[in-house]
Amino acid sequence: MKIVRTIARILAILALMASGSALAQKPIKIGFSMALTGGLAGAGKAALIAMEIWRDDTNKNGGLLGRPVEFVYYDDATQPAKVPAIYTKLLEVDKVDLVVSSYGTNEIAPAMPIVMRKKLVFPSLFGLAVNDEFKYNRYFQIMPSGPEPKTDWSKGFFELAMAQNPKPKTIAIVSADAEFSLNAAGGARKNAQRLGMKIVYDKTYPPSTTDFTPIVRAIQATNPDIVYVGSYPPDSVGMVKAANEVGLAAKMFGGSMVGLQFAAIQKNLGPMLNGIINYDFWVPEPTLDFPGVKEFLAKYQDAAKGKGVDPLGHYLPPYAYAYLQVLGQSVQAVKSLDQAKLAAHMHKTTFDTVVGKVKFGSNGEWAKSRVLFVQFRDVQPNNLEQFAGPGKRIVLHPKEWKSGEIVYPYKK
Amino acid sequence: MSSAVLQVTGLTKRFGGFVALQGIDLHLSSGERLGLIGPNGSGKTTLINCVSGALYNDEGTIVFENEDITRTPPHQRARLGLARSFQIPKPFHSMTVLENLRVPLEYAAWSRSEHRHIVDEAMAVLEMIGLKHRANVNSAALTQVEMRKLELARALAAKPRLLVSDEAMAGLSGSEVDEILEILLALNARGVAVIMIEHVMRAVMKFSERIVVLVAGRKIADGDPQAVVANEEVIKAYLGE
Amino acid sequence: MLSLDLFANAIVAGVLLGGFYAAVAIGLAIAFGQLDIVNIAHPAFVIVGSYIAYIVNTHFGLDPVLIGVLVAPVFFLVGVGIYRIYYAAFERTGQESLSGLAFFFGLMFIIEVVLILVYGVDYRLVRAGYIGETIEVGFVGIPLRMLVPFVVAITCTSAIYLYLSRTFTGRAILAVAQDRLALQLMGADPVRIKQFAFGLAIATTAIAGSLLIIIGPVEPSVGRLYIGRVFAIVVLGGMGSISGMFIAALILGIVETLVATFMGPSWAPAVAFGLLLLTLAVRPAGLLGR
Amino acid sequence: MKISAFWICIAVIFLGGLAFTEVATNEYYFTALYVILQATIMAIAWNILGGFTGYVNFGSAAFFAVGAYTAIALDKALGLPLPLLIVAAAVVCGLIGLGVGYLTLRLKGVYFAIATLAMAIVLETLVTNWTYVGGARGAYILTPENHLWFDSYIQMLFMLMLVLTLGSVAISRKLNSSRLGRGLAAIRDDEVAAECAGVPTLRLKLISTTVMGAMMGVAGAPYPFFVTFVDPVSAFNLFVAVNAIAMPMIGGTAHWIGPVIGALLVGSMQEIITVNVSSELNVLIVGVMLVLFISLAPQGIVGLVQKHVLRRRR
Repeated sequence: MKIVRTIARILAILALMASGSALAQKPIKIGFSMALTGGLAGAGKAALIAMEIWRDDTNKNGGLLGRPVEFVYYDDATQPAKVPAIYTKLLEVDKVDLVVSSYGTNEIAPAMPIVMRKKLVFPSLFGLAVNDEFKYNRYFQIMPSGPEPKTDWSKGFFELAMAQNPKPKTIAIVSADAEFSLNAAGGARKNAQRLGMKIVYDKTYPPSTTDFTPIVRAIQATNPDIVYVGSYPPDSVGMVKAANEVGLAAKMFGGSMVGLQFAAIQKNLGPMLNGIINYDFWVPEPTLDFPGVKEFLAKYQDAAKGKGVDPLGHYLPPYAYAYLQVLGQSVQAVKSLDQAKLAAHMHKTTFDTVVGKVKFGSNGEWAKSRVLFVQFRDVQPNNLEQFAGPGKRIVLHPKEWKSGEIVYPYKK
Repeated sequence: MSSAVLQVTGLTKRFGGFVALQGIDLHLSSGERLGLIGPNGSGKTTLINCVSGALYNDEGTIVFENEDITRTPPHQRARLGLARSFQIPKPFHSMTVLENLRVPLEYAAWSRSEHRHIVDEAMAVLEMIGLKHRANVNSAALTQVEMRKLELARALAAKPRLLVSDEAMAGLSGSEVDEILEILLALNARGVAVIMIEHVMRAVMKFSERIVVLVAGRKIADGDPQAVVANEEVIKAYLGE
Repeated sequence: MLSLDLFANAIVAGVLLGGFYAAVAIGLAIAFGQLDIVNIAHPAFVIVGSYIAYIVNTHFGLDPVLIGVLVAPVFFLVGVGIYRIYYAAFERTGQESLSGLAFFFGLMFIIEVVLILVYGVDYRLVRAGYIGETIEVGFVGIPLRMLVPFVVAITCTSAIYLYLSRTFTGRAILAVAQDRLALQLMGADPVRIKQFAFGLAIATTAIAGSLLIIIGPVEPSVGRLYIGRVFAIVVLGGMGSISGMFIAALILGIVETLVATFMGPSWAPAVAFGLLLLTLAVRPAGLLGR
Repeated sequence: MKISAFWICIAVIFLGGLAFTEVATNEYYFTALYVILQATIMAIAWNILGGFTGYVNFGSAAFFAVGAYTAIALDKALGLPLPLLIVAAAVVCGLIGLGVGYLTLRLKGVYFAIATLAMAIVLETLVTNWTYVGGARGAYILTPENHLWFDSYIQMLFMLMLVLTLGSVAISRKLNSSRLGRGLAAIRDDEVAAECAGVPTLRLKLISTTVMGAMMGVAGAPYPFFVTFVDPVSAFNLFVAVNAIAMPMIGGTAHWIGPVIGALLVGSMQEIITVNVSSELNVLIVGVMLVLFISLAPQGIVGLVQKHVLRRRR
């Protein structure tokens, strides 16, 4: 009996494998590595939540090409060295159909050669100018830094500055000794030079810095009109506190401070934030109320509870959702997983996503920069909820999305 | 003064402002047995540290078998044939007793002798010292007296022309002291000169052909054991005034 | 560029920073300097202190420094427990140097990962009334965020200094480092003394941790940044010496701030550790070596 | 006879590796093995100083990173082929090792360990401020198209790493089981006594630190070609240093095979856990294993086996 049953089972499996319908039910596997531990885990975990929301949404609507979507992902522990192994495993062992990137430049770049060798489309999540080096025509960056990422990044900040009367003449640039902040500062330097500003202070500091007051004082001593900061979360906090304590007298203060987008840090810094003009990608201002984003954030905020990630999820999660939307919409449109067709489609199409309309340029960056510069306004102490609604982070730039006027100089 | 093994002239050693040794002269003939005594802190250990090279003296010269070794590093002195044992035994505790002897045989004695049968040579030394039955025991497992013996055995394995034995008997029982004494005498019988530093006066008197007394970094007596012990200055230094 | 007020401010900021460094380093000065226990996990305990300050502060709004003081006895017991393991596994068998080092190295990673598993890697902060306030004395500004840790650190250091030099147990701790035999003659059990002293060393990390989180945000791996610094301070200060440690901490703080102000902050760590390498190479006994 | 058995083993492993590149098409295995082999070389290198000679080096990551950055700089400046880059990295890191060796003149025990920690931070600051190799921004290395007769670049890297590992094992064994090895062990047990037994301690320590440094440089040199993006934070990763210490400690530090066993065991375990469970647990397990082994089995796996074999014989 046993043998008969076994044979029957094998036959059944074979039959299933042969039949087209069964093949159609085979899930589409999307593979990626993500920083779930280590330095970038906060962001990585939030991204993963957003991505899972997309997967569930998609599967609820019948999946892609009639097949359910499944994730295969591994933790890269924010260690670039782990990334190559993960992507080869995804492609060779797990045989995933599509890949997307981990979060952050340092985790994206190590995957590039492997993805390039297999000629896969590579939607990427928040890498700055990765493709400047690789020049890969199937790389698509969801971060809206623009066609020339390094300089486009801070262009808005400088356009804002130049619109003031009298025009600011001097600038201090300070940044953390790390990849993103240095690139951001480098772009700012170019922009400042192009506009003929005098750079009166231009230094970097190590990520291990404990006390920022000496740095802010040294900046203050050069008496700049503008202070442009490129920093990571812990130093952004230190910088804002130090600026407050020293009483930084610049007319504009901010730039590329990572961390000021996160609710927990916003809550802690409270009114110290007021007047700071910093980059952001999405804020709950009426001008940015794209279709679907509210619903998405509601789901995210629900899922994020108790997971130790950003409770509001304005900054990264919509984009983590959107880069999969781009991929999913492309698969549906070309009706296949043919990487060449997908790439061609992604190059020519304008996508409708929760972060608005997305159009990629030839190098895979957004065709037009949409780095927002927002100014903190009217922030109250120790209150997280205030950031959930509009009015606290006013969009000043770009003009299309503007939701209010600049306060200048930044400390009234 | 013809066949001097060791000739120390005007040796001075300071630690900061403290003068530990002041103009010490010391002569040792080939095959001689010398006792070096003195109260605690008189500079005995500093002197042999200078002789063996663990410390460098500030003034004076040290000549070993007609070679000036004043600035020679300790391992070179060991290779020339100057061996020492330590007051607190310092066995190579991760090695067996046998392996402990291989180190000096393979380094200190390497350039001066045939070295085809290291193990045989080591066993011969252990035989002489009475540790043969413990050859394959880890040296950390030895008893106190065995450690002292190993300390001597290791010095012996360096095939020295001069052995400096630093308080090899401290804290040992009477019969154990005799054992060590026998070993040293047997060694001396093979033509090795010995400087013995010791507080056990019975052993020093029995062993030494000549005694040198250090007090507060100075040599106050040098000569025949009986005469030295009778020396008033020595008695005063030892018994106080 | 080298204006007087900038210089004065840099010195003041350096002194404040140095005071905080002293609070972090004092426990190590006891453990490493006095007891020869190479507790490389010391900064990890400081981070645990920070997290406790964060948790209690968020839930009950207590002042972080107060939390640190309240939690210190618990840390003391933890320290006693760790010393017992350390003693049983390494010290008794006389292989403490290399294995003990690796033991604490492993312990450091365990602490860090457990914190990550429980609390994630987000930066944590505390709230206190004085954070963000500044006192102006002439042209010198003193942020309370730095001043409070400085004052606590001074209090802590002087208390321990007095304790070590004035009390019987304190002197026994000092003696343990130098002469075990004398200690036994005094009628004290060296193991118990060391156990107590190590508990004390760990207890200080509770307070140091609360100070750390007052100064800036903390996440589990921040502690690693302090390993080099605290060891530099203890070695520079001459191991056992508490006053030497304090001076070394001030020097490190001032050098870091001066370099950050006048040369560019990116060279600050190299200068600090260059200083340490130089000390080790030229005068291993430190400033006030024993 | 024993010698030939060892070399036959080496040859078999080498041929096995070659055969594997012919048979296996799954590139994941090569990537995973590369990581494990890299850790093995680091562990072997650390153990030459830490295990044989008794000086704890906390700055392993610095040697590794300097090796990687030497490769990056020379690749950028002269476009040298990889084997020459490896040689160059070995020379540079060997020289740094030599310098560290002179530190041992004055610094013993814990002081030495702290000095290596400080050295790592100084070197990291230097590299962070060295803009030619990208500074803190990091550097990209594009994988060359040419991969000899292998099917892919990673296969070539894997074979390269295998050869380097086997070489390291041979060197380590030579250092451990010869007259030289006994001299090193004597230094580890008691440096003063070793010197008095005629062991030229300084020279042996310099050999030890230089070989260690060169070997770590060798492990680091191909790394940029493996990850294609290197920045100081990832190159000077403390985890590299932890593994370099933990693996020999778990395997057993006294014998040359110890770090190899430790690295293969812990390395494969890490790879499996990373893929199947999570990286946090991975670090946690390394930490727990390190603490457990040190407290309960200080001689490592090799020690446990030796004890077991000895008991059986009796």
